[in-house]
Amino acid sequence: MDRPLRLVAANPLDRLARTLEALLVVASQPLPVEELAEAAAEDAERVEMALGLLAERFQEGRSGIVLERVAGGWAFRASREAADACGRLFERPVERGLSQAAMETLAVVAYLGPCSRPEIARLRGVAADSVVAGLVERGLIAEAGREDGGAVRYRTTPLFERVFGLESLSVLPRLDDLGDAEDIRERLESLAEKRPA
Amino acid sequence: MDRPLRLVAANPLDRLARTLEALLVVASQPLPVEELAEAAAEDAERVEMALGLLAERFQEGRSGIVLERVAGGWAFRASREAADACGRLFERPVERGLSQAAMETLAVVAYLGPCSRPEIARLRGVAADSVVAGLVERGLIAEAGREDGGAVRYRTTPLFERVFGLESLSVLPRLDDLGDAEDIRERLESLAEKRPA
Amino acid sequence: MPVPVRELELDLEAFEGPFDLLLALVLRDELDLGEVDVAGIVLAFLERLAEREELDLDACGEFLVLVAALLELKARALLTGEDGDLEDLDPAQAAEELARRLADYRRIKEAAAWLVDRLDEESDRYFRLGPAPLAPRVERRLAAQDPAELATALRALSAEPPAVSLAHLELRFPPVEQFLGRFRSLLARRTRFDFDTEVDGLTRVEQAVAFLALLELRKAGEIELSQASPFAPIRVRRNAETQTERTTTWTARSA
Repeated sequence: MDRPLRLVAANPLDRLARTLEALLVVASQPLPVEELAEAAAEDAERVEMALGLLAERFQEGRSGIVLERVAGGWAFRASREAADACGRLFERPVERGLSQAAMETLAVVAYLGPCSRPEIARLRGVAADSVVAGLVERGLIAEAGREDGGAVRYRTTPLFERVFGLESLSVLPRLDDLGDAEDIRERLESLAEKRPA
Repeated sequence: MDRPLRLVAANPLDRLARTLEALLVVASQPLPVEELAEAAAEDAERVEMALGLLAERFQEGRSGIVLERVAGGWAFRASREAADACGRLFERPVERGLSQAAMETLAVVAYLGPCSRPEIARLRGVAADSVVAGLVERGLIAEAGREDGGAVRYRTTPLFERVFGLESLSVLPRLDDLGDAEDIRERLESLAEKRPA
Repeated sequence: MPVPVRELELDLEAFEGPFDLLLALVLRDELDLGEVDVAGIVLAFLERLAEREELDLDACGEFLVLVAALLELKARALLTGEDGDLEDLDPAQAAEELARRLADYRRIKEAAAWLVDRLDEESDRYFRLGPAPLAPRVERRLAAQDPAELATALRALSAEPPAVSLAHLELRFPPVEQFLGRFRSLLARRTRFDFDTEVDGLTRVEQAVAFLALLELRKAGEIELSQASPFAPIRVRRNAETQTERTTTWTARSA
């Protein structure tokens, strides 16, 4: 009784895969597995399996449509191979001309979580107003309530994760791994110790 | 000399088809053949051929992504087979609350009367563009003429009153201790200047 | 033989000794940064460079990083009002605090640099920003809301915020950016210019900062520098492959 069922099982999964394709092609942002499962009226496990099938079909080199895991969900995008063609037809208003100040501000907000303009200004050592307004305008950060002092706080948006191709904020490299700030400090401190008293 | 060239032609057409897939999955409106041809740096005739290939691949019953020729050109859509799932995806769950930015903006407009975006920004001490756009899109506020300077003013809508269970704006909870609308407005303006941006 | 930057001998009003020791003392808060003439350090370095037959660009790079660190420290040391009680800390704690702030800022810079690289790698990933062309329209429905929330929001908005010091907003880095911009626009018009002529008439500090800008441009590959002989004018030439649209400027990376 078990075997024939298994044999036909391939078919429903294929049907589910088609449903997921349909959902993903009309969605305007990455869809988490749970949302896909709910829309497809299926359980998450089977959705994961079907996504596995699709990820294989829609991959770089094989298809112009690529399925990627990004911003906490799944989304279609254009293959990198077609970037030139896309560049001729579409603008990239979100990330064009992001200044160093904008990048530092994004880094502060992405790493420290919701924070206000005064906090950003303190960390960067310069006023952050116009930079923050620019990032809000581009949709890379958004308001996230107010802090006690009354200042509006900001967080990064799913669009930020999407533009930077991040599965989630948790894949950002740990700050400690990035630089050698500690290293420089230690070097200087050890030098100071060597100094004759 | 002609024949061998034709024999290898299948490959480039496949590549062109992939490029078109990529363009179509990124587009937010139907793309005419000429635009596709220009972006792909190919001639229209070959683009038509490649679209023919794609139309066969992306058709009802075979794929969840369906390529369709509509008035403005070519576009991907979800298969009819997946209509129920798409319906569920787009039927947003009822949202329970509003963001703080939205609530503050609504409060300003409801209590202080029609306001322009610059005014709202000044009173809240933070740029108002995206919040106002969001509230307009959701039908909670609407345009209500222009102020002297030419900026569009916004007022709350009947939907706003329905959502907040108000028969009219006159039954808003009273804020007598804060004075009348004019007092509140002055107070907010002077505070916004003092508040850390 | 390279100029050993860290052993650069300084003879300033507030300090006499090698550059590295100066940094160490500053970190240990045994030397008041407010007293240190950073421009003097830059000038000492310039003189040291001038003694050499040719421009030692590696030394310039290292010097730039160290002096940038020092400028950051100095800038941050002026922030005491913001976090209040640095004066209440003992010297070791104060040094610790300054070092921590510098480290924080460096980490942010590193994180920003990582984001820049990432964006570069991902620039060939195109995706749709808006709704799909033939997608159904989304209807967002909102549950019934309590009108009291509106009153609460407006009341909160009209509450006096606690006093917050704005001291930090006063802080500005030295106008390296300003010279970067000035030199760039100069090079947009001319392929080469004479540094000494360009900074003639400026104060010593301005000249020092202008020189930092020059090093930064050189580091970014935008210009080439040459000097016929020690003390001869520094000639600046636009690099042939200069990218015209550089958005990342004045990034003090670690040596």
